Amino acid sequence: MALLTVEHVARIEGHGTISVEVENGEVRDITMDVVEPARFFESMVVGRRFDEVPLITSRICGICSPNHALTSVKAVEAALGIEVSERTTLMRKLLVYASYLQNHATHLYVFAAPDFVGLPSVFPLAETHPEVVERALRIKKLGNDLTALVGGRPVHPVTAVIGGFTKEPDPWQLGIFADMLREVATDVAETVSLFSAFPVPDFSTTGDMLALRDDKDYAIFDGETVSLEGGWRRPAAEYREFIREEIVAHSNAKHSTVDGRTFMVGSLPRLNISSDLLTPRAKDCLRAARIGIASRNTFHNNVCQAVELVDASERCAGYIEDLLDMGGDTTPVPYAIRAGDGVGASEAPRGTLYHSYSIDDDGLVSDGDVITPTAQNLANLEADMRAFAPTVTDLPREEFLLAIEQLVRAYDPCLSCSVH
Amino acid sequence: MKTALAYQQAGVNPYRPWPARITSILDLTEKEKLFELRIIDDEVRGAFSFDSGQFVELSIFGVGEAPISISSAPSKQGFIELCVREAGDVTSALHAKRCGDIVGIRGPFGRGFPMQEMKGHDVLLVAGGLGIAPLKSLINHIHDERHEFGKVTILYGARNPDEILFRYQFDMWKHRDDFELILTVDVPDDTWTDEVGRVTRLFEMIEIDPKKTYGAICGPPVMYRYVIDEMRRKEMDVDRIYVSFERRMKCGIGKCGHCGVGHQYTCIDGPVFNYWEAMNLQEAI
Amino acid sequence: MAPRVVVIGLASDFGCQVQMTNIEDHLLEVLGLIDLTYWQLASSGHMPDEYDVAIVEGAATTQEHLDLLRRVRETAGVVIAIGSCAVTGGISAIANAAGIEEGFALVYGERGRVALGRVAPASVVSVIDVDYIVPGCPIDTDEFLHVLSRALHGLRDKTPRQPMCFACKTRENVCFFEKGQLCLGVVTRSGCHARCVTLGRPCTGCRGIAPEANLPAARIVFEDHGFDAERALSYISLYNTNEEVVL
Amino acid sequence: MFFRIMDRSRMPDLVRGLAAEYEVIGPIAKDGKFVFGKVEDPSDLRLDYDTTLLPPKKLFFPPEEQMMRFRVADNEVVDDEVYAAPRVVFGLHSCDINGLLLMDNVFMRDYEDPYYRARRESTLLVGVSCTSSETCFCNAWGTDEVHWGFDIFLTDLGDRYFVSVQSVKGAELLDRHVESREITSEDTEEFQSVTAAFKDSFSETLDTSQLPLLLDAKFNSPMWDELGDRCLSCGACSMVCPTCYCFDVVDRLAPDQKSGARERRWDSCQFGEFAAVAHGQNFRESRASRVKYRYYHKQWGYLSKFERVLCVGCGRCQRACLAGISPREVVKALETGGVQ
Ligand SMILES: Cc1cc2nc3c(=O)[nH]c(=O)nc-3n(C[C@H](O)[C@H](O)[C@H](O)COP(=O)(O)OP(=O)(O)OC[C@H]3O[C@@H](n4cnc5c(N)ncnc54)[C@H](O)[C@@H]3O)c2cc1C
Ligand code: SF4
Ligand code: SF4
Ligand code: SF4
Repeated sequence: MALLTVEHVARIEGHGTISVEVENGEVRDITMDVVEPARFFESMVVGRRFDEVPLITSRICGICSPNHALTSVKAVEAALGIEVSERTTLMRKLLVYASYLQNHATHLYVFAAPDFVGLPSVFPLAETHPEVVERALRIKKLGNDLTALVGGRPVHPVTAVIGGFTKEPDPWQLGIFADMLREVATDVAETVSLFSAFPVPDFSTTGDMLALRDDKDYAIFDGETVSLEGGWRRPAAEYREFIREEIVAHSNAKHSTVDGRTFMVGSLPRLNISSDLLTPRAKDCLRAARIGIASRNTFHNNVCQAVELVDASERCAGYIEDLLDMGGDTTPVPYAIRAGDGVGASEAPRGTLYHSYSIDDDGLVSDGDVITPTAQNLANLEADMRAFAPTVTDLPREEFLLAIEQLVRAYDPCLSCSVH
Repeated sequence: MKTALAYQQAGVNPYRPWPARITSILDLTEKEKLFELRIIDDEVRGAFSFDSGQFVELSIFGVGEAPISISSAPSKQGFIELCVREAGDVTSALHAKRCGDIVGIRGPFGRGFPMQEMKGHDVLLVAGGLGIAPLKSLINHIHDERHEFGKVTILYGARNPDEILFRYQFDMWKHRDDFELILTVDVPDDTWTDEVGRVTRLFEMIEIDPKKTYGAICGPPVMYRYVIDEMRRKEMDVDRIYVSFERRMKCGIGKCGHCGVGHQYTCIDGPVFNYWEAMNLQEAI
Repeated sequence: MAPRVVVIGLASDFGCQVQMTNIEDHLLEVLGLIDLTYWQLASSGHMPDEYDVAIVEGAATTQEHLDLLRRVRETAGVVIAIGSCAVTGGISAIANAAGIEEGFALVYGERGRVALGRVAPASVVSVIDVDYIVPGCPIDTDEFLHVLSRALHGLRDKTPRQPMCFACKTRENVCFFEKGQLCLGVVTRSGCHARCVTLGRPCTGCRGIAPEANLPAARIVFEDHGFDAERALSYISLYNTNEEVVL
Repeated sequence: MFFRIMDRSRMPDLVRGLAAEYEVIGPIAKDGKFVFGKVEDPSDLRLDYDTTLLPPKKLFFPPEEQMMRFRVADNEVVDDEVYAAPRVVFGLHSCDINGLLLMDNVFMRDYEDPYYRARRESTLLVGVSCTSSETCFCNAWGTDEVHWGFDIFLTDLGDRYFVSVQSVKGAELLDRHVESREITSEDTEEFQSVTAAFKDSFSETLDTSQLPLLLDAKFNSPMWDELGDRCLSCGACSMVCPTCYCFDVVDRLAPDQKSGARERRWDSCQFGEFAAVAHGQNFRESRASRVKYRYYHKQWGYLSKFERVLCVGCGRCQRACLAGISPREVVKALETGGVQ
């Protein structure tokens, strides 16, 4: 029996190792070992003041920090019974969706694209295809700059606090960004064309798909959890009832199931569940991409991310217009400290994110729980690897492993998130 | 006080360094090198004149600036010499340069030694370690105009023989009778035939006429008090003793505030101070 | 020859590495100066045996990390620690206060062979000597570029050592203490251009305690404004659990 | 100098008139306090301000500024020009005008500072009278009055302003943009009584007569250690001071490392490395020696050169210092020998 491994899989966030057991040319078992060391965030927040929670949990992930910060803000607000203004909610949506531009552009161009052109990294691509790399940097920079404008900096937002924002961007600056978001339309549309042109294996995922759905808006920041195959819809606050987390021996990240099945979260499930709510241009791009919704092909997650880039650029411009028109205030609302439990959920670039906290009378946290998108995906990812591997066993060893790595990267896993 | 003519013309930016080419580099010790520089612009070079004891701001763009005393004599035209110890960013960057490379200089700045006043008198020069750098200019100046001065005594101490700067020159001078030169080191080696011990010990060996003698001191901060005590013991007048100070500097022209010593600024009021003035400067000695 | 650079991530949220990719405007120029031989986040390939500069993010939380750090120190001419985790232990080190075993039990229960070889989170700076630091959570891209540039030219580390109120003043903010809020600017290492306080949020101390901070004097300031030492220390511990802070 | 009377209601005309020709900068509100900022509309101008967070020095000597751009390869300066837009700073109090005059001594005398000079020369100053506050003690130094250094100075007489005009430009501007009339003896009398009332309004008068001497005599007083123990070494005092001018210089390379800029930024003698030199020597290692130096330099060092104390009694440092250290306290402690 031979053991093939890919240690520290590259171009993903965090440290993970793929192990494949092969016997007589047959794949016996295949696992994704998350060796990323645990940092024990759930224990870190215990005993800390409620308003330190967003500061701490933002550090679960430097890539989707706006989601972690704001999801924990929402959970704490739920626990304390704080209602924020409509304007604050809209600013929060803008902050989160702006970070998608940055996130998806990085994943698509820096992490995923080298696979499709057979390069080890994006750096040589800068020489062979400078226009592609420049396009990537443009989208990414716009996302970063907008995240920074709203949140104060691209990573770990400063201004988004419990109850509102400590500072709002100047209207004229917002206006400039609305224009820039419109100008990026070609770049994002070309991204969809580029990724839908890459051939992907014909493969169907093994599990269910989950995402938030909000009937009024494409679900980024609000909504209820919907199961595509299960056909159910439940308040996100009940996540601990429908998601079962389990410790597995080979991984520092726990594995999750719903209704006894593994499941996928992320762009593909989101589009499968809410494509009717996409912006007009995003809908056009999705149609042109010809991936067929609902698609069950995990590899299409890349294309879906590209479609979300189109949606994000158009929708953020709309959010900005609304902000400029609506008036209102984002100054943190006053609140009193009281005991309570609260859950917050949002759609992070990689899928649904849940945070929940219990707060005592003194405002100290007594219990905390976080389930990240990648933690939800891991069991499904392994199941997919097991299903996919036999279809590529005839490839030479290097190519075989690369094919498996590509599948892993299609999930855009964030392992440091998954362990936290 | 001498300044390059260029600064007296209105509209010249006193922070702007002039490109200067390194025309020769001499390794003195492991940590010290002697650089000879030539200002490239003819007009500026022609206008550049200085007093012994003045300094320039040496500039290496991308690294920064450092004040460095001019070691050559004012009588040497067209070139200046800087004796530089590798001590940090700028000085190390300079040490990495080669002959022909271009650096920048601004200056000369500060008040040097009162040469006019010293002429016609005896001179006692006391240097410790790198303190020889500014005094070297004075020594060379006196050498060039030897007949203008009376008895010249030079006491120079370093930690060990390897740290004695300009030894090639001093070894020759030891045999001259128009200079009394005594070298000493704290820690001798097998080859060392000169004195051993602190520079203050050398005072036992010299005779001076206190009424006729000007003193000049430059060395590490701890040295001044002890040397001055010896000079006072020899009954020299406090206002005939001159000391040269080192302080942190960012501009060299009395603006950045770093070189404050008591109520004065080292860059424009010094670096050479009369000891009587220095006595009245808090924190000076 | 361009210096060979490796980028190593220990336990962290990758935020500082993300900030490194956020140099969009200059990324290609910077890459032209160095030979980036290993950056797991951005490229496939293995960590080479030889390199000149190691940029290390994250805190050491396993025995493997400790061994790696010692190897890095032996190999690299220059080590740059980036981010709070690497410089002070940062948020990662809070787990220490909570107790590593307790944390483990809370998160994983009794089961699993996970997180084997774990050690108490330690900053890179506390494990090996480093030549340069870029504090902050996350690092500031401009500061990172500046430090990298200094490192490439062999200039000495010039991270500011004084607390940051002066920078807050130059941005014309009204002091949080006047508004009744606790701000750690009085003891926190400057160099961030007072970003957070200028954005309306009190300083949380992410850059670590300023070497020149006067902690006993700060205690008086805290107490005079109604925050007892315990409260202040608890706030300071957000990013400084591993540092000994005596007010 | 000549004098005119301008009706209070004419103020917006004057501001708008100035704005037609210049960028107008004046005290505007920020977060419940005031700063010197661009005046977009006469109604932004808050002439009722007490003091601003930063003094007007920021307009002439900014917290960070590029001195020159350079090329590394041949160590050449490629650009050291200063662009200074014509502007008016409107509404300066006498302490701040005096502060600028003290800065002028440093930046506009020997080795003129081209950056400061360019901005100074492109700027007109319009002063306005003020009322005393808890933290001001300009009366201690005589900086509650200003006799030169402005273009126009407005003294508030309630329904009208007593306008002192000093420069030709000031006269022209006044003439062009606003209706004013000759002064009468009544106006002058009222001006005198308003000024006298202002002088009387200060809650105390500091005795500053022996300062330089006391600073030397008490150089080793334990009062400095007490202050040193309290000082946070934060440098806030120096930043907000209209007369602190120390700076640090750094070279910053562009990302390609081929060119760069030499920049200067405000520095403070309260920082530990301010007086450190190579080989580990630091001439002011202790906090006490640094706190002491700030006062020693202001009230003796500068005085020895320019016959003025380097403080205008604006009280900004007292407001900014979380440790509550202030010149007033120091002066009193020097008089009495102890820190409260
Ligand atoms: C008037 C005058 C004349 C001089 N003449 C000479 C001369 O002829 N020859 C000569 O070799 N030198 C001379 N010097 C000294 C010389 O200026 C310094 O050695 C030089 O400025 C060091 O600059 P640098 O950039 O090389 O070092 P820097 O990088 O500035 O550092 C020098 C050392 O000082 C310490 N240091 C500097 N800044 C700090 C800080 N912020 N915090 C902590 N430590 C710090 C560091 O430990 C470092 O080792 C003179 C100085 C003066 C004032
Ligand atoms: S304590 Fe905070 S708000 Fe106050 S001056 Fe210092 S940094 Fe600014
Ligand atoms: S503001 Fe106060 S605490 Fe800060 S440096 Fe100045 S005197 Fe010290
Ligand atoms: S020392 Fe204080 S009171 Fe005096 S001018 Fe400066 S800030 Fe104002």
